[in-house]
Amino acid sequence: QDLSGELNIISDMSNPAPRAVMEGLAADFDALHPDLEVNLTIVDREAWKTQIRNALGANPPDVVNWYAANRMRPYVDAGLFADISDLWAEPEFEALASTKGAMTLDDAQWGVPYTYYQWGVYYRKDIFDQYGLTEPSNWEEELANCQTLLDNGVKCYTIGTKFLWTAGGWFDYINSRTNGYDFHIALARGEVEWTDDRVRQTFANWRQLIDMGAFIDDHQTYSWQEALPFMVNGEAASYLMGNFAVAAMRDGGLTDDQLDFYQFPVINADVDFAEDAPTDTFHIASGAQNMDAAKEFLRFVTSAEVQTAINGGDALGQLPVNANASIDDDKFLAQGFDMLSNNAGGGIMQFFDRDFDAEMASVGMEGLQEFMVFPDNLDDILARLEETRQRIYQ
Amino acid sequence: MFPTPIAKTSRTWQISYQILVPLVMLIWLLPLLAVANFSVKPEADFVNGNYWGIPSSFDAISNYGKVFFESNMPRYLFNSLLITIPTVIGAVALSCMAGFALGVYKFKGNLLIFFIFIAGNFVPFQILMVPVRDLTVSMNLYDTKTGLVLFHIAFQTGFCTLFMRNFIRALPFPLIEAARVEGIAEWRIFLYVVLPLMKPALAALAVLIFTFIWNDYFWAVVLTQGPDAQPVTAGITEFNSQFRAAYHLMSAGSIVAALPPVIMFFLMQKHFIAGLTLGAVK
Amino acid sequence: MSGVTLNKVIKRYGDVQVIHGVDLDIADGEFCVFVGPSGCGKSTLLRMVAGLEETTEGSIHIGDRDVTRMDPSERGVAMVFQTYALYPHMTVKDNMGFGLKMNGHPKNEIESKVAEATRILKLEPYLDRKPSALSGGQRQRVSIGRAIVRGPEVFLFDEPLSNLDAELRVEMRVEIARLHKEIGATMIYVTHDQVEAMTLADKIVVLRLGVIEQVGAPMDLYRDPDNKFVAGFIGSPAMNFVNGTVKGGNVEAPGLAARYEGLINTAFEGKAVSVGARPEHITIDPAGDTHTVELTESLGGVSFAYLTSETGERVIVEERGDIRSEEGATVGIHIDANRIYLFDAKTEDRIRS
Amino acid sequence: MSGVTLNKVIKRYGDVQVIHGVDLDIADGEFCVFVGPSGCGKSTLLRMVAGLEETTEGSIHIGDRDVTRMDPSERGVAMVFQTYALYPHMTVKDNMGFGLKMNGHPKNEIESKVAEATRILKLEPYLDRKPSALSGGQRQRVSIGRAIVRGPEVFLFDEPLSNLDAELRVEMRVEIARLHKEIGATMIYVTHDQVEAMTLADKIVVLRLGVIEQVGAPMDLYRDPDNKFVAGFIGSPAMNFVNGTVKGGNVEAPGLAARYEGLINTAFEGKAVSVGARPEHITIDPAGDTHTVELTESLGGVSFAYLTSETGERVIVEERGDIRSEEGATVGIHIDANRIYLFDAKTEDRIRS
Amino acid sequence: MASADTNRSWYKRNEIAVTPWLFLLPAMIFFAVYVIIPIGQSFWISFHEWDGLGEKTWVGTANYERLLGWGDQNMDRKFQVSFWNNLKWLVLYLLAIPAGLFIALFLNQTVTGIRFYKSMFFFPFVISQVVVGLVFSWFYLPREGLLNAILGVFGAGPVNILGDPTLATYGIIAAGLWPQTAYCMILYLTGLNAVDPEQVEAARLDGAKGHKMLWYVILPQLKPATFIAFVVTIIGALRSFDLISVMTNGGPFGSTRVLSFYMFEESLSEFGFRMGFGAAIAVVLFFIMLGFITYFLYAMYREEKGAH
Ligand SMILES: Nc1ncnc2c1ncn2[C@@H]1O[C@H](COP(=O)(O)OP(=O)(O)OP(=O)(O)O)[C@@H](O)[C@H]1O
Ligand SMILES: Nc1ncnc2c1ncn2[C@@H]1O[C@H](COP(=O)(O)OP(=O)(O)OP(=O)(O)O)[C@@H](O)[C@H]1O
Ligand SMILES: [Mg+2]
Ligand SMILES: [Mg+2]
Repeated sequence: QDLSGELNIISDMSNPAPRAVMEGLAADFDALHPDLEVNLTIVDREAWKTQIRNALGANPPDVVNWYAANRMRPYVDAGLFADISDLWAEPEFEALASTKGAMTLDDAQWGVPYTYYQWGVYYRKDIFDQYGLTEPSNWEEELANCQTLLDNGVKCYTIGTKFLWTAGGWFDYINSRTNGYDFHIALARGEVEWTDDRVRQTFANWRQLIDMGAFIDDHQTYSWQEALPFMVNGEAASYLMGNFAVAAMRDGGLTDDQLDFYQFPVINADVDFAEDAPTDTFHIASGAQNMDAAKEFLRFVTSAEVQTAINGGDALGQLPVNANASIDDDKFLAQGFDMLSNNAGGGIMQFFDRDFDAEMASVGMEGLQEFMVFPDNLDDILARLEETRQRIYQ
Repeated sequence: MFPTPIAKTSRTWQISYQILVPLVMLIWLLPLLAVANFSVKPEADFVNGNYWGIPSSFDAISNYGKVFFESNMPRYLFNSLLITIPTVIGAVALSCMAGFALGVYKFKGNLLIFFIFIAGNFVPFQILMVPVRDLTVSMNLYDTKTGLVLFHIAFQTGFCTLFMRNFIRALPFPLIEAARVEGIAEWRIFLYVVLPLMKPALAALAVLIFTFIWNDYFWAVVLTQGPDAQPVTAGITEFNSQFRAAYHLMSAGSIVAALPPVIMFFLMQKHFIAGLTLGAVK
Repeated sequence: MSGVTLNKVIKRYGDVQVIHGVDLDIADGEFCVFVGPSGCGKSTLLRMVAGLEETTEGSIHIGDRDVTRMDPSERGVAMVFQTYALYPHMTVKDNMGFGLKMNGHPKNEIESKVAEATRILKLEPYLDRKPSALSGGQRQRVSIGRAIVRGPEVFLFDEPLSNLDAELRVEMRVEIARLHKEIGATMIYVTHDQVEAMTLADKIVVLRLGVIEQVGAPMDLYRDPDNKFVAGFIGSPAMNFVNGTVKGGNVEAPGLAARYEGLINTAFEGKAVSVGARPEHITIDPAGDTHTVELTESLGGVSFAYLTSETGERVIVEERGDIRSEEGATVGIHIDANRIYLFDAKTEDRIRS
Repeated sequence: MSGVTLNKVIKRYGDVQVIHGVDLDIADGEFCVFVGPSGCGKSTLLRMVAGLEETTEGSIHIGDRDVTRMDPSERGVAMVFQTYALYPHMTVKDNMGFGLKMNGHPKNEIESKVAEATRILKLEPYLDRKPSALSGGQRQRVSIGRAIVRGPEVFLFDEPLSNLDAELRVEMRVEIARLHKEIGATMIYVTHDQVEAMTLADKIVVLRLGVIEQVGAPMDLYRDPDNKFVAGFIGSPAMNFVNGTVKGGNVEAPGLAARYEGLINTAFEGKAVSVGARPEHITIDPAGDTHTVELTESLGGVSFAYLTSETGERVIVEERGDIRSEEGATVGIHIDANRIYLFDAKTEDRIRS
Repeated sequence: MASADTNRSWYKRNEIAVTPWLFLLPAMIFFAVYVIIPIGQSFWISFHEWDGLGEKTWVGTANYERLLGWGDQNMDRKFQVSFWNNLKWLVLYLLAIPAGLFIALFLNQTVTGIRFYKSMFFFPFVISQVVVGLVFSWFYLPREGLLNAILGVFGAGPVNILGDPTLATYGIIAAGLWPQTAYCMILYLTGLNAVDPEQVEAARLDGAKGHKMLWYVILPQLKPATFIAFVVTIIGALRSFDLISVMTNGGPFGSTRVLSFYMFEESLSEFGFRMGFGAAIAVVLFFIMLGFITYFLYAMYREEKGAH
């Protein structure tokens, strides 16, 4: 196929490793199509979250990065993302079937995933070994481990909640472990009251950790990066995080011998594991100037070879979405892939701020942060969230 | 002069004053000194908790080198310049003319228009945010330096006009009358009589606006995105979104970002202060 | 052909009328001085002639052109301001040539005109200086030079000397007199300085509250004022006024301890009058006993004695020569009857017999 | 007991010495005026008495207290400033009472003192106004009132009237004279106005370049100046000076077209002298032909003729009465020999024969 | 010449009337387009529900009802927090005025190098609020921050200022006071320069010393400087955005929000884009500011009238 003209891409892969990947992708695609000029703009990841609207509004680019699930909705509703169901109908896309659901709204597909990554508890194996701890498999063990650590002056978890979303991860896990995936999603859809006893149970479980002093102090002042040194320095033993944190931890000087990963343990044995595995995506703007090239680019990034290449440990270090792609032999990726494939029977969550409505998410995460600092405020927080829920979901 | 001139006080107080002033200054500038200190520390110092002590090694070159050669900082700086300078020129030019009109002529509505300019200058600018953003987007100027410049010119015009008008008011009016009696056209009066006399005001205002615009953060966030158009104030946090809070680089970046207005201040101190006190409002 | 004529000229600022129908004829080449107390409208009137203030009603002619609605620049006038109004960023030369330059006159014409004005005002050494490097007197001279260069038919001066110190003021006053002699143009000059008015004017216009009180040559106003206001305004120290009554055709002035016969006609019989006498026309009689010397002020060659009469009225007497009265002494005074001025106590008009 | 004595007083600003060892005695209750050209150190000297400037060397006594190193507020002096220096945010009453309030005087005492000062200065109607609502003269009166209220032993005035217009100046001058009589306190008064100095002073101190040129009663300075500077400085218009030489015991003054005999002793034979004559002592002889009338300025009762002699020297003559000389006329002049002042041309000292 | 006189162009005849409008035009156009009209638009938007993308939906005063809690609703909690924080800003920010005065008095001397010191003291004002925010957030760091290091010396602390919802706002205000104090200091220094030395001397003769002199004589003369300092400080306080955004991003759990930040959050932040509601907040903020604008304009008006 002869592509010509320009292809304008705006990407939010602004951290060094992803940035290199994205630049590589653009360059490769450019090389593949001599007549096509690929223009890549990389935008700060946080900034992009607010800027995408403007970018899509006037003089839109052809291809942009975004997120799956509910986070797509405003742009789909406003008609700013192009419907690419035709692309998904192509046979090659069979290999992406597992993520099709996350890309589907109103019975059509609006983008393609290029990577996803598991969440889980990353921990200092050396510290665990030092105190004779093993990966916990249930809540009691988790609590016991934690108590041991605390007794030895090590915090169980590091976390930085300044930008709120990290607390969302904790809620996703404790809630889904306590009440199950379906309940969690129902809550996300606004179908359950926040003042429901089941929700209270989730917070009660969470509170056990808080009351123990499991989390580092002053986490509300740190960004997630700023919370990393606690783990690196051994002041805290583990971090509930997405797999992208591994690179940062390695960067901070932790070796693979010191670092390991376990799945968030069972709380309620009656419910199946559900996992956070956010999917990052590419979309075509409905106002794209070069639709052909844009679609070709989407095919390109989802192809097995490219998926293999960009998700490798030396690149993104995450999981490919194409079933035919191979997974880097990085131990975290392997474990994660295994976990998501075999041990996530409950379902895959996209993450708190993608599953919940935007306003609900922002009010919610603020409440979660407050809860983590002042657990006694729970009633007030829940009342507030419930009030918001009622307003948003009418 | 108040308080009593130091020369007229007791010897001991004179000496303690001489010691006290630099001391107080150091305390006053402590936060800045800390940043300067940060900016020459190696990253390891932060990992090791040596935040405020003496740098374990002097890494200024590598830190600033990273800022200048391995980040978008130069682009941001350049953007800042390209935003600030046209804004200064535009705002000063517009307000000179408006100030001349309001300061020299008596006509119906003079005071009203003047007050609208002042009031506009005082509105909480957040109220403009959404419409201005839409306007900019619809003019296809979103995320361009031009869009930012146009807005800044317009918004600063309120303040600048207040400033210029009051300055022109303070010029001796007989100068203009003398020129009128001599049969000089009004625009020539502006160009050849009033403008040359406004030089100090122009300088003061230019310096002042330069700093204001250079330091603007809010509008940079609202009207631009990314290193294509964003000025350095918005770009500075870029260091933060990497894997860890890079205090040393952010400090170096902050210092680099703060430098132009600081240099401006030191070179043009007199004008700067005149501007502040004359115009009296930010 | 470039006298100035004001015809029922009126000026209003909003509702406030500040000039109340002024009629005035200034002959070609005449030096006319406006005097009057502060706020009486001198400047306003002058600026109306210049065109800097609009004329509300009435008309102004310069020569035989009606200039009432003309722009300042078209009237052929030049104005010298109290504060000089020199362009501070231009040299003396440029200041003087600026008007011509802006109106597109050729360079050599400008040069020659500036040179001429420079010569008249002896400004050669300063041509390349900025105004800030000049003394007050020099500045005022430049501003006059700027007026000269344009070769106007009428020169207007608004208190040009009041920003100068006493010494310079005297000097510049002489200068302006000389200039008028040399150029011969019509000049209108506003001042509130007695001395300037008396020494410079061909014709003095005394204004009060926007109305002309009297117009005339300086010595005519001094010798023959039309009313009490002018009499009191012209002359320094001011004329003494005491109350008098007309009795039996004579004027009795207890404040002067005197009775004047035959000065007034019988129509005034019984009426109250104001009796005026200038300090320089009164002599002290040390032998008398009608007044007390309250205070004497000696300025060297002249001294002033402040006397109080038995009526409590104060009379100032100028004394010359070496004999001066003592404070506290009781004295008498003497005034020639023909040096006496009478005014109607109500209307304040002069009573000429 | 509250005279002021200055003893070898010296003032230096850094390296610049501006007062060069002044000795001065001001008696209790005396009205002493400092005059001199601008920059001669009048204000500095006054401010040293006030304590606003430190005295570099020498000592200052008020009464018999050595106040050289005392605080201004402890010296028992009050000062009236040229710009009034009223506190703009206080009413007239508060302005006057401020000093007492600061020194913790009880309220009713303040009230009564303010009332007294108000009465003396006739300020009743203005007590509750702010200074900005007062005219210049009223402001100055308040500032004098502020001084009175504090009941000082010595009043200091620094050109208190120079910001007022001519008319007010005269009025306030009389006021101050009256005040001095009424209160009887010692007063030191700085001015550069001839008339004020002559009329107010018991004693005039003429300063030049930080040195006292002469001290004396006004008429003594006028009649008997010690040197050319004082002679030229006191008297208005100033004394005329022409060059003269001593030949054969006579003084020849070509500028006056005259020769004076027996005025000078032989020691000066052949030397150059300055011959001085006051305008009021010269009479014009219309029949003469030694001088040309260049200009006459008539002020009503008096006029001044500007004559030039054949030597080119200018002589000003005061004319009174009704006969005045005409511009352009050729005239002669006459001066009584005993009205002639002689000065050494070099040292400028008076030559008394 | 004569013909030129009669054929004077329309412009020439009306020069004085027309010129000011020609000179005003560019500034007026810019100002209208970017300032005046947008204010009106914001009012308009505040009566709608709008996500910034699609159509606006007219909702009448619903946004205000929700915000201010008219009718049966409770007042919006975030609004309450923001409003009280704004008040705190307004009141505490005014501390910059006495602080600035104090420093100005301290520095109002003539010793060698004082010009240098004065400019160093002024320094913080020139620096971007973003940098100031960063610097202070490091200063406040809960463990490594210099503040806690200093407190540690005195055996106090540690405190986590920015993490404590009761303290965070004060911490940010303190950061804001730093440059603002510098600003007030400059205003006062120039004000002190203009103090009439004769009045000071008169007061010295009157026996006023030290704080009495300051209170009765100097301060009243500094009134213009104080007025200006007041105006700029109020405006600065109501515009506080940069610092909050950089230092806490509104947190912890929204306790440092002020109206301007809240409105930005609602309108343009990641989870925002409720333009109508945001506009309503802006309008409320505008009305608060209007009080001060009116005050300032009234003061200016009086001055104008007084001057002519
Ligand atoms: N723009 C104006 N609006 C209203 N009244 C004015 C205006 N200009 C001047 N006046 C009034 O007009 C009157 C005359 O003013 P004008 O300046 O002519 O007085 P003047 O005789 O020149 O006084 P001075 O000797 O103080 O200069 C005054 O009462 C003044 O208050
Ligand atoms: N602070 C100062 N530093 C240096 N020189 C000064 C200072 N104050 C005054 N002088 C100098 O001292 C001399 C006397 O000044 P002073 O003010 O006493 O003069 P003056 O006689 O009052 O003059 P004027 O009539 O102009 O008021 C002047 O030459 C002046 O330049
Ligand atoms: Mg006038
Ligand atoms: Mg002086």
